[in-house]
Amino acid sequence: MVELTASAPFDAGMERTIGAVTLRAAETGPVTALMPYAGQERALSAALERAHGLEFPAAGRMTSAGQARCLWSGLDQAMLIGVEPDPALADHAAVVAQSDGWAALTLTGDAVADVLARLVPVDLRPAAFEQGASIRSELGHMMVILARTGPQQVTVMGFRSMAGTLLHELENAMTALAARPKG
Amino acid sequence: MRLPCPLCGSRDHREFTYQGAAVMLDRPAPDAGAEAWDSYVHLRDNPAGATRELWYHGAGCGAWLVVARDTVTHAVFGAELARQVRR
Amino acid sequence: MILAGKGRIDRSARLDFRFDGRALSGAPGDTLASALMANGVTLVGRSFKYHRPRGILTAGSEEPNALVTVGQGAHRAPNTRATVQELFDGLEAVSQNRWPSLRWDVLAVNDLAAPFFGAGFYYKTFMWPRRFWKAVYEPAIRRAAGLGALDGGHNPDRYERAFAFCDVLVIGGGPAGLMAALTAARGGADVILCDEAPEPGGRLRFETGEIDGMPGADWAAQVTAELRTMDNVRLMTRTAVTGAHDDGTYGALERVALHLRDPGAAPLECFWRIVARRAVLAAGALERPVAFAGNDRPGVMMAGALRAYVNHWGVAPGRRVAVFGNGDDVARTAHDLAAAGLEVVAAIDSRPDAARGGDWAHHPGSVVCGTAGGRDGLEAVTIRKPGGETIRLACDALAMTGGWNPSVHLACHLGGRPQWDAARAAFVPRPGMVPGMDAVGAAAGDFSTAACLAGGIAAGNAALSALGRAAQAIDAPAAEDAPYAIAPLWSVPGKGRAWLDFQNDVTVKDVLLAAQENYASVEHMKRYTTQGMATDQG
Amino acid sequence: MRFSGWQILKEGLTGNHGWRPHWRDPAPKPEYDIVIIGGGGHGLSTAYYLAREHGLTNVAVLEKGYLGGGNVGRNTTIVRANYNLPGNSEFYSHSLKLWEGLSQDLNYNVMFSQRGVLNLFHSDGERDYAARRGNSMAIQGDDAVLLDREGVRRIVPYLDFDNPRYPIHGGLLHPRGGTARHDAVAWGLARGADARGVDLIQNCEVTGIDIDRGRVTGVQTVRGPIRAKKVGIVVAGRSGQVAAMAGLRLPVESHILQAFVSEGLKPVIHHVITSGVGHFYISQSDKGGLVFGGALDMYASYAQRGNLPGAEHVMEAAMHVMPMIGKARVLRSWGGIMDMTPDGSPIIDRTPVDGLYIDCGWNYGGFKATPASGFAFAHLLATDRPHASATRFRLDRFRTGRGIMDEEGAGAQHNLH
Repeated sequence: MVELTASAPFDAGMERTIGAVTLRAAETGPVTALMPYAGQERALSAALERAHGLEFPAAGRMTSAGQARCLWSGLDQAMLIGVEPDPALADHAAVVAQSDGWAALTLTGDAVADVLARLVPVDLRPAAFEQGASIRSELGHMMVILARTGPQQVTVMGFRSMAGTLLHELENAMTALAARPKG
Repeated sequence: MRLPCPLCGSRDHREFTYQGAAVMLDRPAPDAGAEAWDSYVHLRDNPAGATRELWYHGAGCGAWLVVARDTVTHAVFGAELARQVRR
Repeated sequence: MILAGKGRIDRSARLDFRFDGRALSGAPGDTLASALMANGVTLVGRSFKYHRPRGILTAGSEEPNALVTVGQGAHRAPNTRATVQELFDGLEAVSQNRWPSLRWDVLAVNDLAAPFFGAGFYYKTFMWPRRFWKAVYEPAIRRAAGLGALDGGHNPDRYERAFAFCDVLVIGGGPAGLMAALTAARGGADVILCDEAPEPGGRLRFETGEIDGMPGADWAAQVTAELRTMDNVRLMTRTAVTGAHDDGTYGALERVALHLRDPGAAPLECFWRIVARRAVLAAGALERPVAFAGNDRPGVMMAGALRAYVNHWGVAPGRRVAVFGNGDDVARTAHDLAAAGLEVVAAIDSRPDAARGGDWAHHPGSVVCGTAGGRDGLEAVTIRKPGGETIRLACDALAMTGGWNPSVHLACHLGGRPQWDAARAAFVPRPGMVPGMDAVGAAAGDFSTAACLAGGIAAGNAALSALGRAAQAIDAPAAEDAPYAIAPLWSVPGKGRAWLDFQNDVTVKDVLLAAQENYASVEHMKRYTTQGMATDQG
Repeated sequence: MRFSGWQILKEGLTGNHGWRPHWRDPAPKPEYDIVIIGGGGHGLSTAYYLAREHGLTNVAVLEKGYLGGGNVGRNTTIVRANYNLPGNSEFYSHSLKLWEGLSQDLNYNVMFSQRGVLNLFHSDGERDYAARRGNSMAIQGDDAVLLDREGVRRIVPYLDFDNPRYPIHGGLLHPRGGTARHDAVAWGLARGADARGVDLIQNCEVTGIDIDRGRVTGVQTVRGPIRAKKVGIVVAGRSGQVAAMAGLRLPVESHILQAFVSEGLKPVIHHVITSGVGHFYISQSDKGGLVFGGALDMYASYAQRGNLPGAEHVMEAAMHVMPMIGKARVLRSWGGIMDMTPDGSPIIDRTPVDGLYIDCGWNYGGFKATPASGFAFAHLLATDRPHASATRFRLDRFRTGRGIMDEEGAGAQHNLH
């Protein structure tokens, strides 16, 4: 039987600093889509609370507890990240393992918003995209989840199959921004 | 244009896909007859003015929306989740 | 020529550049146009249809004549406005639409055949024999088309797009825009101020008037400095707002590195999509030419442009200058030119009651009805006095002013039509043409500096209150508040061709011919004559 | 007055005082045999061919704005006969033949330029389709040449043949296709119709259609009622509203198609070049502007203007296919209103109201049809029988399912063409 070797979307420990932004490969741990069945939203949230200590997030929000985070990712959908899902969640929601489907990066630094402004058509000013926000939009032509994970830090999750393009787009934007004439 | 997604807030229409007049939600019964089905599939009021349309927020939350809009001024009056419009 | 000791740029440092292979030099802060003027270059291009010699007409992005190709190989950019291109060391520019050279252009022969090349002549001929259209006529027409040329190679340069969001977008950083931005910013709104120039200030950079007792340019620099310190303000210079789209979305083109010899990894330009809850249109106004015979000759310039070259850049197209127009800008221009040490040979004002503005030859109730000179420029103008007698006056340059047109373009992008204001003899925006956008200052037809400043404060406060924020009590700075005195003067009757649209080579005769042939609807007129369809929009 | 080089010479030498109006501005008469609603390209063409082919001159064209102000004044001027399906093939083939004699016929140079239309393909699958389409064209009697990559490179070397997104595998060249000066087409047809006695009435908006016992009797206008034995609706972009005046619902949804023109440049593009998958097409006008466009804005609109995402999509495609265009500046953009039908093909037919006829549904391709549409509609109005070139453009084909001409095989969808 063929031995399959898992390969990460980015080189382990990848880190690039260009101008005022540092780009790092993010370790997500397990990624699980939770899609509550009709009428089961509250029950799912309660089950999440019991099992992992966090609630099912409201639209545009993220919840977290310890290693576990739950990122809203669309209509009736959130991504549970960092922990293996408790089997009891499946009583209230479709629970789908997606660990191999996603690639995540974090952007840190003063110019994070300026870099993302090159690629994402959404208002990412602090008042509109505050700490704890998790939104869905496009980055270039790719669909992504964007989560504000720190005052000057944003986590970007894109599809695993597009990881190279995601990295390329971000590096391109960072390079062009850093090369701008000052003043 | 910007569409007010009930879940994601105000977003550029580049994130959405237009589908057509919201009459598509009122599917005739299978035995409603050729006239009703012709009307449903092919004929359109095509108003120059206020209209209601289906848009899909494909690069956002993935919801189908019913958007109220003016086809002459491009003014957008509001948007609701299509599943709530259809009960 | 350089006016020693005049102007606001420092000419002690030197930048080398080339025009049509000729080695020339200018100074930091020069545009290519001001640098050419500093070097005494008057002939910079050939016109589209008649290959007429053309010089610099304006000092801004509205320039119809001074279009050149900048750069080399696949980097080269045709139809670059010399009046916008900032000078850098090593810049290479060449003139366009001429062969074999700018001075000796074979197709200048077209000018002699002008009576046969009136509006729409090509619709009436070139039909026989049928196969000649493809084999002979069209290839000949096509060879004559266009101004600059693309290189044909793949464009190797880097460009960028970006999104921005704000509470208030201020379009234009003249006195009205600066005050609107300052007011809105002090009220706590997120403000973006876009100005197409390298520094805000608008006309304040080019005029001699004072604000609060200091030169207008210094006042603009001071307000700009204050705006730069504010976290809620983004100042976007070299950025022209190009489009008003639905729901408060605006397109804007930023010239990021077009003023640099080596942009490195920086984009040459960035196209911004700016989403604003409110917008203030403070785009100023454009000066109108007067249509008189030979008004396209090199050396004939817009009066406001000439003031800009003298006051800001310290250069002039000649020593002896005449001024012609229909309003108080005639005296203002003559005053500035005289103060810079130029000889004002005549101030020609079409208004019979025009006041004498200073110590120069004063010709009230008179018009310029002709120009004379060679391809390198103006040698004399002919003045028609009120009684009908004409006098010929030797001069190197003529400043003309036909009044000002508010820059209403963005206000019209959603299909709204501006309204005619007879007192100002111009179209002004109507309220609500673009939802959420207010026009202010010269863009709204308020031409005095004081009215621009007050209007800017009012627009800033209107934006604040629309955003649910408290209005700011800001006193308008003290400034000139002269009434806008003008008597309409669209064209000077007489023999010879008078240009209405310099870039598309459309004359008064073309428009009259179109009307004669019943292309009377303004759209028919425009399309039949191509009047107003070039980059300068006529 | 007949236009000619001699006339230009004579007038030029005598001060150009002799040129006469190209059309009159008549007051509307109380009654006409035929009233045509819409003074755009197709309406003027209908009037011209009614007079020329059928001798019917007691005809009025009612235009709410100025002549030629509809889509004939807001397009990208492309003329071609490269259709694949019976119904469309013979119609556009006929249209191209009319184009080839139009300037001489009208005595007005519409600058029809047969510079060749080159459809690029970017994959093997697309090549197969191009070959099939070329064969259909040849069978119809039109011309088509299948070019491989090197063949394309020889005539348009400036394209990016190795673009990772749209690599160029070859192209289908249609040498007789090309462009025409769009405004001149409207003006030449107007002059031709006027000279034959047709009344062209501008600033005359139709506000109602009078129907008595199932038969049309005339129209109401802002300049008063006008009686008519027959009424033809030719108002692309407002088809739904005018048809609604007669109580009709149409299989039409109106969309925006943006287009752009660059500043004047020396001749560099000598063909019409299109990239279907890239949503990009371009030609260079005789004046020097690069005229280009792409896909619909993809939402219903009557605003005659596009939005930024649509414009950006076109510019992106342009940079992929033809990277030199990055050094050209956009001078102007505009938007036409497209009558989108579920199969992407037009309608020229009687309506359920006696004496009321309609010509609509030209999707994004009405310009090239201008002569043939008017020719066929005039034939229908004059004889009550469809012209042989336009027998399949039936209003009821979606209900009956017979004769649908879906060139793209996309199925009934108003916005997928």
